[in-house]
Amino acid sequence: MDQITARIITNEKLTEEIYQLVFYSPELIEQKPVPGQFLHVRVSEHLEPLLRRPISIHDIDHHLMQCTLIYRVGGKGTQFLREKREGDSLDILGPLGNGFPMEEINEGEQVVLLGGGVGIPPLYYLAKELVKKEIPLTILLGYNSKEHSFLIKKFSQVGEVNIATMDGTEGIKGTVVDLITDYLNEKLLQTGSTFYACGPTPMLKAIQNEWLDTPINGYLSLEERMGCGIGACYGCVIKVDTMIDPKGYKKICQEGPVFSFREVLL
Amino acid sequence: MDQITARIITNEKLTEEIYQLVFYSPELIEQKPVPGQFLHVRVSEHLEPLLRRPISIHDIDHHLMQCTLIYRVGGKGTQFLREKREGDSLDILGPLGNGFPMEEINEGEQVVLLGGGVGIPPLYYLAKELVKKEIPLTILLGYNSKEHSFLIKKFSQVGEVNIATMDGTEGIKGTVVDLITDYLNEKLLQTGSTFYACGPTPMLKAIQNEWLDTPINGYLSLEERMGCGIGACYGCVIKVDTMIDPKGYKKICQEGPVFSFREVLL
Amino acid sequence: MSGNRLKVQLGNLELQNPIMPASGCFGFGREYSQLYDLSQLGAVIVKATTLESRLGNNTPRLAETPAGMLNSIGLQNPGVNAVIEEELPWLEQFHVPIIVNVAGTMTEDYVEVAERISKAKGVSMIELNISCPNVKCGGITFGTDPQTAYDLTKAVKEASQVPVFVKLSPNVTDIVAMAKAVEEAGADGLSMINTLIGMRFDLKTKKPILANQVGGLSGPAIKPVALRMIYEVYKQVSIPIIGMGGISSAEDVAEFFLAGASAVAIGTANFVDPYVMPKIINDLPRVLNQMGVEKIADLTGEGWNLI
Amino acid sequence: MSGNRLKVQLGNLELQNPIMPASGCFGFGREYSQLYDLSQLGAVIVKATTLESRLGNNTPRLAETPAGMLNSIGLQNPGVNAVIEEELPWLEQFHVPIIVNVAGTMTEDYVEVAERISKAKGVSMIELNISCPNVKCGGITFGTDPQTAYDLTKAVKEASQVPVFVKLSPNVTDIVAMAKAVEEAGADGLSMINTLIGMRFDLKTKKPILANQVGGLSGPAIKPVALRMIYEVYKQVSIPIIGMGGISSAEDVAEFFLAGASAVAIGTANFVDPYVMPKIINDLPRVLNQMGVEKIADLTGEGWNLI
Ligand SMILES: Cc1cc2nc3c(=O)[nH]c(=O)nc-3n(C[C@H](O)[C@H](O)[C@H](O)COP(=O)(O)OP(=O)(O)OC[C@H]3O[C@@H](n4cnc5c(N)ncnc54)[C@H](O)[C@@H]3O)c2cc1C
Ligand SMILES: Cc1cc2nc3c(=O)[nH]c(=O)nc-3n(C[C@H](O)[C@H](O)[C@H](O)COP(=O)(O)OP(=O)(O)OC[C@H]3O[C@@H](n4cnc5c(N)ncnc54)[C@H](O)[C@@H]3O)c2cc1C
Ligand SMILES: Cc1cc2nc3c(=O)[nH]c(=O)nc-3n(C[C@H](O)[C@H](O)[C@H](O)COP(=O)(O)O)c2cc1C
Ligand SMILES: Cc1cc2nc3c(=O)[nH]c(=O)nc-3n(C[C@H](O)[C@H](O)[C@H](O)COP(=O)(O)O)c2cc1C
Ligand code: FES
Ligand code: FES
Repeated sequence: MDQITARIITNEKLTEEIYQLVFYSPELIEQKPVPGQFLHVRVSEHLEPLLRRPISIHDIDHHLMQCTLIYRVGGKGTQFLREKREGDSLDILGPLGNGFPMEEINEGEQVVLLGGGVGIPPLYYLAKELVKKEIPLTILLGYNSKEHSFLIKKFSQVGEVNIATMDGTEGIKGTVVDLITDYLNEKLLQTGSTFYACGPTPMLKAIQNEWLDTPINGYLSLEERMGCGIGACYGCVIKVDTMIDPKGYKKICQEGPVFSFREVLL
Repeated sequence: MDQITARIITNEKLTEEIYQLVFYSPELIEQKPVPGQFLHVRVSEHLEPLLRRPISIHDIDHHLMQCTLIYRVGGKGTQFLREKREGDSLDILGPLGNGFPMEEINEGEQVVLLGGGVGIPPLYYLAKELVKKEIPLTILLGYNSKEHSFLIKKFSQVGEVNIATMDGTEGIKGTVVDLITDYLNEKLLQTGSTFYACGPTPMLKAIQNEWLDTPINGYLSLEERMGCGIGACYGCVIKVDTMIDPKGYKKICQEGPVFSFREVLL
Repeated sequence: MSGNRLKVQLGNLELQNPIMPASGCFGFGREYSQLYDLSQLGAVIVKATTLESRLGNNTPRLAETPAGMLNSIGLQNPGVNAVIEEELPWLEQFHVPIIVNVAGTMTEDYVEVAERISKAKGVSMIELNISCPNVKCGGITFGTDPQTAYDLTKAVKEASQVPVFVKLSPNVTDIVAMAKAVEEAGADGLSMINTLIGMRFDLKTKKPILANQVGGLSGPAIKPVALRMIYEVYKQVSIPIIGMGGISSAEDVAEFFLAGASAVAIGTANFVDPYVMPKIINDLPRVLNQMGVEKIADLTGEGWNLI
Repeated sequence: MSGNRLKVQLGNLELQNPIMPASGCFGFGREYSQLYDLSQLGAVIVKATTLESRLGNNTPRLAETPAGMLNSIGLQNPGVNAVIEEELPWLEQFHVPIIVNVAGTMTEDYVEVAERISKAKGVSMIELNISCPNVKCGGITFGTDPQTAYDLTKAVKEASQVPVFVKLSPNVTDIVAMAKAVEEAGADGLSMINTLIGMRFDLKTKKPILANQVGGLSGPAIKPVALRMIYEVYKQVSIPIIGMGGISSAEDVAEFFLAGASAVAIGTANFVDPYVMPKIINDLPRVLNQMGVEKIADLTGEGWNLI
């Protein structure tokens, strides 16, 4: 973890709301960021907006020493980020948090990725790493509509993709959770199988409910408003089962953002 | 007076501290800004720095519909202004205030211009207008040092220039006030002769003291911290002789920034 | 088209929209009228008016702060008679409600100004300024002690022929106690908030920037404090609140309504963007649409709807 | 080289420089120690410590505001025993003075924490937190009533073996009365200011952003309020003041000294720039040079030198 000044290569629109930013930073790559980690990005050099914005690592090109972020332009901070141009410098703090645990996944085992909205981008770097291990991937992605969808092609190159949209304009009508079939459940019940989910809290909660009473193994990547991003301010805590951690809470920025899906009280 | 979005043509360094910004704005030129008026410039689109910055009109090119500002980079706002680039838009409110009265000056009469530091730029547009009337100009300019000096050449083309610097590296050692000679006083005592002064308040005060007990006629352009810039907030008042205005004060932005040198209590 | 959606009530007074300038930031309207037609506004709150004319404090009177500014104008104004004779008749031409901010040093002069001004043609309401941080005596203690505020409000209410809104100071431990005191004294509504007291230093001179040393902090910086105070007070009183403090966008206006405001005033933002008020009036329907709200008046206090 | 120029005294405690983290913004130092060597700092003020461990408030606990932020952490901490056993021994390795922020609900638990913590190895000072706006009972009334503050300070002073600085809340009508009360009770110094109480609303949900509804406003937005309070208090007390509230540059530090601070704490700015404290320490000599000042300690209260 360090504060790094990176150089922006591109910053371009993917959909009306979604932007993709690529920057060059040997300093970041040196620190071997892993899938699921995030960066705390300073969007302005001035006092407004004041706070950094947490954005997940979408992809790393170790060879070109580039990192890609994909972000949704919503509030003031991401509007500032959108204004950055090629050649501008980008002040990042990272890599932060712990990534998706992958050590225990062995060749031939099943992995299911579930992503909703801007929870989708970080799953791509994860997918690439799993593909390196020759793990077959089932990838469930949820969007508001076809118009809002992004990254589908890229994911199709690394696994079997199923889509849900709220309005049914692409794939099935519904959410990612509606893509969970009996067939998929069976897959996941095989020893060593694991799911990784990232998306809005209601989605993660639905997934937790779906599988809590099964022996299925999986991880959730959580979001919370952040101050320091490194564990010092206690702004981003999540309640955890006291059987797992007697403290009763964990800091998402430092001890997360990825947690075992059984551990957190959403 | 209106709020105008102008397009920046150039924004370049004249000395270590002094910058020159040229912008294109038919809307401004249409309003026929006169020498001594100023613009209230928004230096950032964001909330920081919040307030506009008052900057005098240095020159107008009616043909090209361009206006030139010359400003000293000191605090936060002017630092923002320095960052503006060709093609950027500039949000200006103006032209504001009343200019230097020139109606009463007739051909053959004497005019003396006295400028100190960033009080010098607005005198140039005035000088050009006076030259059009074929008025001979004596121009006294004060700088900190040769290194800090600017516009000397430009002024030399419109009148007889005398320089003072605090460290004596150019012209005489001292301030503009030290350039006032008996010969100059005599000139000014001729009927119809007038001086115009712009610079730091101590300089204006010294000039006031120098000539208050003489029949000399002249004007001072004042500075004060401004809020609205148009007369609504009462932030920028100056005390005036109640014999001249029974209210006892005037608003610099609206009733100034140029005042008869006898009227204001500095 | 959108006229109806923006209508609000301040007691019996109906405003075509909830946007008005904050006292002291708009003079008596003459300057901004050179830029746009003031009849677009919901109302106009004019500068503080005192019995005699006042010169105010020495300059510098203004300083910039992060996302805010300090002022120490010190109630400079031409006095109640000049306001009645010269300013109000001019302002009447726009046919918008006129609210006069009334200030003073002792109960007697407050009462006298209120009496005279409330009889003046075109005045719809008095905004009783018990909270100006920039005058040495009078004003400030009225604004920080509930009993004194009660007494003054009562006296002014008796003298006034128009509704009296009391403008509260945020520089107090218990804003709810102040609000309740003036409500009990008969206040028809509240204006919240006046400026926080602050200061800045000049590193070159090593002295305070303001000649008056301290001044009133306004602008976006104080918005969260204003929202909190309005929110707390809204639940405890039953009179309407004009909200203010850092508003510079239609979204900000919506936040103030959620907190409990029935109308809003805009001060500092006028200096940043002189067209900010007409812009916000035009932009409000968009924000209402995004929020799925038909009428802005329906938003008042909705932030308390916590379930 | 510049070491000597930055030395300051807080009573008997000498600091190599006046820069320290503000309580609650730096945990117990572990996280920022991964970025730089904490021994560069003038001192370290750690997170509020209570008798029992606390879970704090629900999330969201943070919101952004213009040039500021709101927090409603709610004194989450592992409790005094864990702090003494696990955190302080670790922090000692940096050989900088450790100041422990002590919080509680009743006098008894404040006293107990103060007693235990002041005996712990390496603790140089207690910062008595009578002002946290984010806990429902206790804390806040201590911070707004002079008599209660007096009693608490006296009790804690008697129990403590190290100097006690009292951290004042800005959410009061009369900050000088609070300062004088705790000075009279024996406080060795003051920390000023804690956060202003504020709030924000989410236009989508129409509810307050913070789960706790209101929170503490910090960051550059509050700087002018902090400066004003320190300035007013400095003239009326004879104990040293640790200044804080929005500091993010060496120039800001100089302003706080001019107002009357003898040292400063930096909170929110750490989140913006994690290296802000070492950067300011390195930058201070430049600012002193520009101001023509040899030692930073000579600046304390110079803003009062009005002639
Ligand atoms: C670990 C982590 C990884 C993330 N990865 C991504 C990603 O890869 N792509 C992406 O588009 N978004 C991601 N987010 C969400 C992203 O941080 C927010 O959308 C963003 O901060 C909103 O900023 P804004 O300026 O648009 O909104 P504003 O409303 O201006 O934000 C105001 C404040 O609230 C915070 N905030 C607002 N919404 C959120 C949110 N949903 N989560 C956390 N903080 C929020 C902001 O950080 C800021 O402090 C991630 C969040 C976390 C915690
Ligand atoms: C009518 C008028 C005309 C001016 N013309 C020029 C010009 O042509 N060229 C030029 O370089 N300067 C001019 N000035 C001065 C210029 O406005 C200030 O230097 C500038 O505002 C400082 O801003 P800053 O961001 O550098 O300083 P900051 O310290 O960041 O400013 C903080 C606040 O103080 C105000 N302020 C600070 N110094 C001054 C000052 N000397 N006068 C007025 N306000 C001040 C700023 O406007 C701002 O509101 C003029 C001032 C006035 C009133
Ligand atoms: C320059 C200036 C002058 C002010 N004068 C007055 C005044 O005369 N009477 C009053 O009640 N409030 C006065 N105020 C306070 C404003 O009316 C308003 O309450 C405050 O500025 C907060 O709103 P804002 O942040 O939108 O400016 C003044 C504020 C400013 C900035
Ligand atoms: C996230 C956060 C947590 C805080 N926790 C505490 C605390 O536990 N005890 C305390 O006395 N002050 C606490 N504060 C207040 C700070 O110590 C400081 O007084 C205030 O934030 C002003 O300084 P700043 O503007 O530099 O942040 C906290 C502030 C923040 C932002
Ligand atoms: S953001 Fe500060 S602890 Fe997580
Ligand atoms: S700046 Fe507002 S009256 Fe002059």
